[in-house]
Amino acid sequence: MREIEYREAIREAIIEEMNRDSKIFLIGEDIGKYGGAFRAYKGLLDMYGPERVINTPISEATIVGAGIGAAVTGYRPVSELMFIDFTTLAMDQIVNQAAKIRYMTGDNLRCPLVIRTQGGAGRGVAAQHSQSLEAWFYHVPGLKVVMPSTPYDVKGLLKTSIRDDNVVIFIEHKMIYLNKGVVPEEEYTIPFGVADIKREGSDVTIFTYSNMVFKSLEAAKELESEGISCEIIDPRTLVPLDEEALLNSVKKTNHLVIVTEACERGSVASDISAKVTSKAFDLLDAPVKIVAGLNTPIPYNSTLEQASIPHKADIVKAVKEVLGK
Amino acid sequence: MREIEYREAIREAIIEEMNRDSKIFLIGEDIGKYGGAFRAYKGLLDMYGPERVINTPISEATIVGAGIGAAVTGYRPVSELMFIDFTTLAMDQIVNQAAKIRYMTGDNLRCPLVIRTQGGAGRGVAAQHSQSLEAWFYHVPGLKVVMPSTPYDVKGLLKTSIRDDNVVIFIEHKMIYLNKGVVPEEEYTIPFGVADIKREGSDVTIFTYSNMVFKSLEAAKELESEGISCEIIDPRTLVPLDEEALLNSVKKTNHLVIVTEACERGSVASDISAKVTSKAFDLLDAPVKIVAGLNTPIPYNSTLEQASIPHKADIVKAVKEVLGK
Amino acid sequence: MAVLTKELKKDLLKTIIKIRRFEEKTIQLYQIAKIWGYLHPYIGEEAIAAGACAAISKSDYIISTHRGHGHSIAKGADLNRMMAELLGKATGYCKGRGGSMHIADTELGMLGANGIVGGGIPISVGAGFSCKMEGKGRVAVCFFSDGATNNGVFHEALNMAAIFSLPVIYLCENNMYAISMCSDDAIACRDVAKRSAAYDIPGVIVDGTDPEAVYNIVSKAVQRARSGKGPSLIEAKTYRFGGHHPNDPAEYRDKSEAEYYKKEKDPVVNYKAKLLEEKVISPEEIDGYEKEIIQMVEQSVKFAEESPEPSLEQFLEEVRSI
Amino acid sequence: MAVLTKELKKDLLKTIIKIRRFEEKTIQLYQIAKIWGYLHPYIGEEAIAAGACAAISKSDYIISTHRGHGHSIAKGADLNRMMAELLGKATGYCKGRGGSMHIADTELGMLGANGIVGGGIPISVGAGFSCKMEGKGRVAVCFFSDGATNNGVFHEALNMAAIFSLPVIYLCENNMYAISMCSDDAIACRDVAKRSAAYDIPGVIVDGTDPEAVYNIVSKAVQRARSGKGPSLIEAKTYRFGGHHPNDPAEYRDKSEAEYYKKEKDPVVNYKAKLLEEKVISPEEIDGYEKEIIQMVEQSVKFAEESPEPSLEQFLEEVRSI
Ligand SMILES: Cc1ncc(C[n+]2csc(CCOP(=O)(O)OP(=O)(O)O)c2C)c(N)n1
Ligand SMILES: Cc1ncc(C[n+]2csc(CCOP(=O)(O)OP(=O)(O)O)c2C)c(N)n1
Ligand SMILES: [Mg+2]
Ligand SMILES: [Mg+2]
Repeated sequence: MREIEYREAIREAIIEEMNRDSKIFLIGEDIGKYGGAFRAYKGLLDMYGPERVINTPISEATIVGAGIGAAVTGYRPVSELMFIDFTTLAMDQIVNQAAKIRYMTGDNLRCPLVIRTQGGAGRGVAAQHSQSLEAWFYHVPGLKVVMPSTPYDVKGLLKTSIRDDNVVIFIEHKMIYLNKGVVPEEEYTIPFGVADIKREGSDVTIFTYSNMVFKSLEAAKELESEGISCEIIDPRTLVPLDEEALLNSVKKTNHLVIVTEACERGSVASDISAKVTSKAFDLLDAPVKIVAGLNTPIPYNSTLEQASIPHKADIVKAVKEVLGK
Repeated sequence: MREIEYREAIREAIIEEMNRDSKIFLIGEDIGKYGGAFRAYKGLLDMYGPERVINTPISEATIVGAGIGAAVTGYRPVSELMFIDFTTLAMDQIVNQAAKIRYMTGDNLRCPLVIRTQGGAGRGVAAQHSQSLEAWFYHVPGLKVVMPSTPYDVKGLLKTSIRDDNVVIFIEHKMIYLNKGVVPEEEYTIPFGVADIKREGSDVTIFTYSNMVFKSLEAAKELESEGISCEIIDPRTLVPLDEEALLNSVKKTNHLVIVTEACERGSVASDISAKVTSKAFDLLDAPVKIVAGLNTPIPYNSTLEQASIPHKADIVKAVKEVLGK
Repeated sequence: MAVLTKELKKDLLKTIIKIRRFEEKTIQLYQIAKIWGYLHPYIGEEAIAAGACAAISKSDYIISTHRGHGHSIAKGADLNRMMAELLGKATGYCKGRGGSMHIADTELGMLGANGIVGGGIPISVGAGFSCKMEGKGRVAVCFFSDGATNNGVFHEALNMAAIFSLPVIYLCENNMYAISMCSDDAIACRDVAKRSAAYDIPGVIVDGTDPEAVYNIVSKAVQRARSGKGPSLIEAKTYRFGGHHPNDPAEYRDKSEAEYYKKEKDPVVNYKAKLLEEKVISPEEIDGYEKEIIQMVEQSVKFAEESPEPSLEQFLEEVRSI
Repeated sequence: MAVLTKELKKDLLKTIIKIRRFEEKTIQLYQIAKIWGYLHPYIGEEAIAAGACAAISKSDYIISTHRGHGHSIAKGADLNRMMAELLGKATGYCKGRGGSMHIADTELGMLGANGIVGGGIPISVGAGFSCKMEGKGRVAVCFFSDGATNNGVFHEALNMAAIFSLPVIYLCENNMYAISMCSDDAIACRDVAKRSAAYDIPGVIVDGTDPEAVYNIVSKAVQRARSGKGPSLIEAKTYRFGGHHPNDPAEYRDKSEAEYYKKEKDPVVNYKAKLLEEKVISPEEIDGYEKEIIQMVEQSVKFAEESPEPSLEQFLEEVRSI
């Protein structure tokens, strides 16, 4: 089957959806001729014109607000915030307005809005361009949180996000736009709340998402050579969360390692750890182990930057620890 | 000893500190003649004049930004955001600027800034004025997070916050401004990272903060009559966190209930649960139990609002469950 | 532009009275704690909502604020459902979940009151895009008061509406205060209308206590918007008769100031007098209006009180799906 | 106002050349990946930083942007420590933790470059309060480019600076682009200076490629600020000679446009020519400057390359204390 880049899969999803439904439009900074900071929208301005590919000034709050206003009046906007770090400028619109509007109005207004953004470290872009902030959105009722790792997942989930009647925070990772992966030519969507087993195994469950899926796969490969079999569960959507898949895996392996790039304190990993421990205390042969980013603003220097986020070796170590090896 | 209101304790702390150090000033909305939305600054404009009690337009981002700019140039501002819900308008300044500036500049700029705000439900002010958002700040390296429950704590901790050389998010609770409590006449401060045992006990540890301390105390009283002895640990500061006090208590009781008003998903409670479980797995006779807010925007209707946050009965129930009773 | 027919004038008066009597009732109910949380009465500002909503049609949109009852009523909201919402009942516009600060209704084109000062302004941009894309000449009126013009989103939104020529009318109800902060102290250029220069759009001042003046000026802006020429900024000068909310004695402002406005600039009193003088209406007709409206308001309270509380089970059920 | 002495003119020229040569070197180093992350060269805009920083003194503050090297250099930064920062070394201004977008130094009065467009503007308000409270006539110059004026904080900050008469000079370097977005498409009123009307402060336009013009106009604003009359907004028209960053071919703009500016509006070329014509300086002196500066820049690279990496242990140690 054909392999395409992650960013190309995004573009395909957008094109298929925009062709299907004329109510869908794109809004954000440098998404016109420039094609978006990571070039996922290359050529779309020419295809759909400036009415449906709206290139805005640097006004993050209003990029989201415009999405809300259009969504509650019948359109299906995809608002783009170039970096997740810039969601800080739009938090009122995201959290107080978008997330609550349907609920707070007793379902009187619906807000089918996708907020596309990307995060993560690894490119030397320092403290204000490298954050992993999914935990914030995960904590806000009314937001769905999607974090696809592969080209296949990003395409199928972006289509589902656009079709969803609620607010979706769609978080990509800056290190994987050029990753290639199998994506069928035929149309498909991926339902929310269905985890994907990225690798089957029997000794330990590694629960991870976004770019850390790949570091975990590397670790699993290394561990395999030492006779340790890892099962890698990628939830793909953090809200809704496929707890069942996770618990089923833990039932099998009795060991859980959670890997996230975000700062450990107050992370989604902690929350999942707490959930599993409370629901499957007796299934666990050892306490859940979390591999997470350090509790620091991401430094510019490459050595320090790399030291701030998890790597294969950290995951290997954690797996061994959890297995008592 | 004399008892004073929580808001009066805040006022005393401010007055003592402003008298001590002329570099301290206050900035925020309606803090002039109006004396602040909860009247904690009553009379301060007359005492210190408009140069040190700066009444601003509705510009939350700039209220924080002004604090940062003054802090890095030698002043010690206390920026007020009337509701924690409005921090959403200032997240770039709080998270990308204030929290990171010292670290990201290699200690070249220091930012002794206090951001005072309040949160919580219970007054029928609905979804945009009732949130508990401490988990966000807890997740951001570079921020200290203080959440005092009693008049004694709020006074001592506000003084410490003002003297600290870092950025402190100081979160009060709207339901406790009129609570009275013992506050000595003599000056005192309370160090960060030192939990307070609000009640000693031996069967179960209840870890809780802010307004939930009082609901937990009520629950403990009820449970006492049934022969269950609860120890209530109030961390007072979430960052830094007094893990030792918590672990010591758990060592004694072997049971832990964590109570928070915030939505459970991605809450500080989850994080603490994960921490304790990983560090004291063998000390726990049962999985940690979390009593938290429901995963919903806070509704206006009083019955629904109350149903969204924990009460005595929920805590009693959780304690019994964790003890297997 | 639509002309000010007698009918229209009478409608304006009716709307103004309706808002006033409704608000008076909500304050009463607030004082006996049947309404709670925050309540921000629109008393003194009725002419703006009345004039502006008369200048648009049912299918147009409005975006409102924390002080939003008047906007909803003028846009045609059902008093029963409004009052039920204020009492937190299942029959309210938001099923009792929103309360005063969150009334919204798709049918009505009312895109939401807002607890966040300025929070609706960016949303108006999206409504504007929607109207423009749809291409049917629909417009949106975005209400806000003086305080909101200092929130950065005001600036972002007006700029964006301007560069994309969106059909949005920005209507600032300058009631001189944002809680205790006097607008002259908060707004560097004092007249909000002057801020239009930053967006190269029309910026005009109107007497916000005169419904006809508001109607006329909004009509012009609506015409401009419908013909694709983009947004306008209108500053309606008005006054908040009471405190910020019913429990605010407003000690930060001069008593004589409030007295002046209440005496000289009451839209209910003045517009009644004007229509009487113009002989558009008779004292008896006015009495009729008053009676009818007071009955409607009383009926709304009855409706609200007799309405069921929202179901706790349903709430808990729905929470699971969020 | 300070007069433009020969010395001052020569200093301006030196600063302009220094910035240009430093930036050319950083681009080279970026292309061989010795500098990485984001790099936003200031080439074409040198006259603004040079002119503005010459108009203030060492004890005054500046607030900078993601395109901030020129501001730091003009304020007197040490090229060695700057280059070391860009190479991520322990001897850099931020010990290698900040990189190009976060250079800051208390001693220098440089309150920070910024990765967030507009992120420094609210901070300038605090610097302004600080200067005002201190009462010693200190001022702050806040640099930003056209794109930042559409971020809501621009509006909030200028309004607040205006109502409190803070001694801040808002200096917009309108280089016609925000990444790919042309300022004429993004700013509804086109001239940023017009936005001053919203804050009732002076708003003036100056040729940002002419260091003397910038010097003169900033000096006036500084005088105004020092005498307690409050902020000013200055729009310096300039041009970003290259792409947004070294890897951006800038295909979204007309080649001829860039060629025009490079040919007609190069501050280095033009100011050299002017001073030669005015006989303020000789060709030999200019050669001398160039040599000296090129050597400084080379020296800074040497210094940076020979400097140690930040210690990983120390980093991990410090992380524990955050
Ligand atoms: C962003 C934000 N900041 C502060 C508040 C608290 N607050 C509620 S109403 C109000 C004053 C609003 O003034 P204005 O916009 O003039 O509206 P008015 O009350 O006069 O109708 C304030 C500060 C808020 N709700 N939202
Ligand atoms: C708030 C924010 N939005 C978007 C970006 C991404 N970005 C970086 S530079 C830039 C353009 C900035 O334009 P301008 O302010 O004109 O500065 P210039 O690059 O021209 O110096 C953008 C959009 C950012 N860093 N911060
Ligand atoms: Mg007002
Ligand atoms: Mg620019």
